[in-house]
Amino acid sequence: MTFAQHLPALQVVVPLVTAPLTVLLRDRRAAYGLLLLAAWASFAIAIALWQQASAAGVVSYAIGSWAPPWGIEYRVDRLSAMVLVLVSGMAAVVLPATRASIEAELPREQHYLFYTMFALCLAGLLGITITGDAFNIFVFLEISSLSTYVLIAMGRERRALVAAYQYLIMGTIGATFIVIGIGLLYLQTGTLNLVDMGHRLRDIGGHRPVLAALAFLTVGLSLKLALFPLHQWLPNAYAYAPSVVAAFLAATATKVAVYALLRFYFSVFGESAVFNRLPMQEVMLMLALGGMFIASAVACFQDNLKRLFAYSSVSQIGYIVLGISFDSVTGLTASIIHLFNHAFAKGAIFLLLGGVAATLGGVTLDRVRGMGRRMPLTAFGITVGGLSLIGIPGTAGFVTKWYLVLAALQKGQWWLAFLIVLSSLIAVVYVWRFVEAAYFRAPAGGGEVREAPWSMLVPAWVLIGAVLYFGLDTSFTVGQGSQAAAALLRASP
Amino acid sequence: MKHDLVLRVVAKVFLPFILLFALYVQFHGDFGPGGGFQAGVIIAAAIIFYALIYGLENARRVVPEWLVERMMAAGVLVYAGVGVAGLLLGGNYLDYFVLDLDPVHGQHRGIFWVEVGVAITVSGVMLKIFYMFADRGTPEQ
Amino acid sequence: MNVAGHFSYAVTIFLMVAGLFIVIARGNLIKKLVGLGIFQTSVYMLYIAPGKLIGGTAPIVSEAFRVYSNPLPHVLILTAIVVGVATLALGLALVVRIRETYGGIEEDEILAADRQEDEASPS
Amino acid sequence: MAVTVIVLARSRNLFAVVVLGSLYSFLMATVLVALDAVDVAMTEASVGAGISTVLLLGALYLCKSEEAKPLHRPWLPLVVASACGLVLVYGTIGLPAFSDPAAPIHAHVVPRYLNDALRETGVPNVVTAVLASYRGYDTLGETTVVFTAGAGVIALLRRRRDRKEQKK
Repeated sequence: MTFAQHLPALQVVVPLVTAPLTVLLRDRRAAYGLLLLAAWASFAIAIALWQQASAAGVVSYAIGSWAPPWGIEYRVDRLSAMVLVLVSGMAAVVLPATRASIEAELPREQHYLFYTMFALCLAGLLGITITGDAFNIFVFLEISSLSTYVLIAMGRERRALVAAYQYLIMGTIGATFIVIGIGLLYLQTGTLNLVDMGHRLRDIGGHRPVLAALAFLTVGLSLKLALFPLHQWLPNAYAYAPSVVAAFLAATATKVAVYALLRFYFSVFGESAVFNRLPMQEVMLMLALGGMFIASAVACFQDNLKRLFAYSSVSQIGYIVLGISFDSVTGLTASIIHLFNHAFAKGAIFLLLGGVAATLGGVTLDRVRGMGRRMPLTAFGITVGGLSLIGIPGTAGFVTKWYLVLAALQKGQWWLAFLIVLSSLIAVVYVWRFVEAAYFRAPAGGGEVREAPWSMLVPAWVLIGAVLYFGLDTSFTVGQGSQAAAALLRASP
Repeated sequence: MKHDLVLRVVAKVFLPFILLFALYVQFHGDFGPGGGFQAGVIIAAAIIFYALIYGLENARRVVPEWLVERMMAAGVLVYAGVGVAGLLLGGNYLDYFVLDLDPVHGQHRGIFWVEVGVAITVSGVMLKIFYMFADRGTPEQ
Repeated sequence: MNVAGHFSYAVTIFLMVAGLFIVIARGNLIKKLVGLGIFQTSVYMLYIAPGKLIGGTAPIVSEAFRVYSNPLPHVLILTAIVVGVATLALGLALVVRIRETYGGIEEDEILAADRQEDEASPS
Repeated sequence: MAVTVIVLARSRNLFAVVVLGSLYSFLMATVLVALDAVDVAMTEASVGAGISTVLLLGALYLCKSEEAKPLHRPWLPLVVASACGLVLVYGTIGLPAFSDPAAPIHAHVVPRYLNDALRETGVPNVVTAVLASYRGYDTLGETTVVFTAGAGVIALLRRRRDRKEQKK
């Protein structure tokens, strides 16, 4: 047994063990250092796993040495390896920024608990991604959700509490729906291992309980990934949570839910069951379009920038679901790339907004007037992120839009391609509102230059750099994304 | 309630039995119903019972807050530690077979420590939550 | 398709509908949490009832018995119960905090308070 | 049990709701014993009727115990909830009937647990064996969930006292 073989277990266990250690230490500096170490370690592990998975196709690890389906299996394939890299990478990048931001926003004795929760949230998200067992998904989903509720409730305003409560109710309903779905599947197949379940379902075919399970899982996961119209929890949660939390969640939490949806659709139910027996394609298409247009339109009327970009998140999730609904390699590729592109852009934007909140005292459009002059780097960063949300050539967002349009054209749906472009125009409106306020209005106070803290600026610009880099050099994201998409469709019965 | 003699005496008599029962549930979990989680809840319930009758301050003296918080973390660490021990001894994560020369004994040992970990965390958390809520109820001195 | 054979599912469904109804319809935050608890409990029945075999006993192996009920759902539901109580504890903690900052635990009151705040300070 | 739930849904006195909830948990535990799930029943009784009730009462003590308003517009929620119920009805019609030994859950994974657990783990209570060994990782997750809740409650409720004092 070599060290490299145990990486799948360590991937989750490292952040998971960090959490109780931070509670034992009860010291914010030690907790911070430990968590930073753990995050970078899990990032390194994720990269190593990704290499293993690209070499071997699938890495399987039997926890407790019980062979699946009796024991719990950890299973890393191309797609899950990519999501692991994304989640742990975002944690590793965002964490350096937390220190300054948390010290500004939270009372002192809560700091170490913040890091505990962050570690748990990270462990939960990684656990959902890596596991090959249906019930294990639920357990880790709950770890990540419970810690998320607490992280959101730690926000400074009292509305953070209400936002967290609403999320708790919605999230628990969603999780219970997922359990019901898993239960129905279990009653049908007698197994909890996802791959095994997929095999046995193929023999059973599109039985009624299977379809009901599909419905429950779809609704439950849609609640978690904030698919329109089940997104009500998201804007408040992002707007009132501490800024770094918003950055981390926007970049990872919904993405992991999308991953779980993909996993269930293509690895368990199989493409044919999802898309041929039920009008899922049409339903998802309508919901995606609804999200893209309505949420974008709502975003245009927000004055609070955090809320504005939170609604924009809902519409961006619409694009991701749209890609899934095409049920083609190109469409799925677009979705998978967009997981990354959107994570980079939104993570950067929320981090920078956190910096804005720390220096200017608020993130309403009034406050950021003249920001272009006072905080040039911050304002420019948000603008680039916004351009990527629109999908301007040269940014990562463009790549996604390109593949989405391509997928639409492949199916001969000209009107859909037109709608995708049209919805981007709405994004122009809300991004322009920020640009106008930041660059074309006189500053409210004095005109002196006062940038956001460096510890927030640097991580954000790393992400902005990623946005620009992947906008120009598409070989990595598109290459990996299309391989993962092809593998998903191939594997699905 | 604090000054009711009958209650205080009855509680004194009962408490050891409740705790004993918790231990029974904990260690008999292999053969009958029960296990770490249930035992943890019973332990916590016993101390909550004590707190209700003898007052929160007395309960705090017996089981101080810092201990409770440490217990929460320690339980998870014990559990995860069993897993890591499996790793170090050459098995997979949470592999109990390698914990002893005889694999079945190893399993037994693994299950035992894991259940201990669960009981510690659960009783710690339940007590902590109770303390927290009770704290809120008492007006500031 | 015999009706008696599906009685346990009917119970599950009834509990689920009732629980979900309480969660959505009631404005009181604590009541919502109780409803959520019932909603989660409905799942227990869904898992455990099909695991029962008539004539079987609890899955504790001994010489005297041959037929046992299915242990796996029991394990899963143990986990689910724990998750449920964890959620409840966290939810109640949030409610207590909300009560302290808003002075009420009715959904409408809180939303109204937020709206007033918005109008008072147009920012 | 059904009656309890209906009364519970209609009652506006939160104290009654909590007591009914506790009663409901006991009934549930009884049903679970009848279904041979002794471990689960024990947990449900101690958690549902014990810990949850204590927590709810604690929270009630801190808040007021009357629900202010009657039902408002109950039709939409009723429709949503019933729709979910209907989907489940639709789904369960195809499921195996109660106590059908040929159902997939009895045939696929479980026989190994029942036949080999004693030999492989030395633990006669199969529930414990599966919980702690075969699916031990789930239980680690479960313990972590409990830990998360504990730490979360600390984070939410601690040391606000000094802030409150400042206000007063």
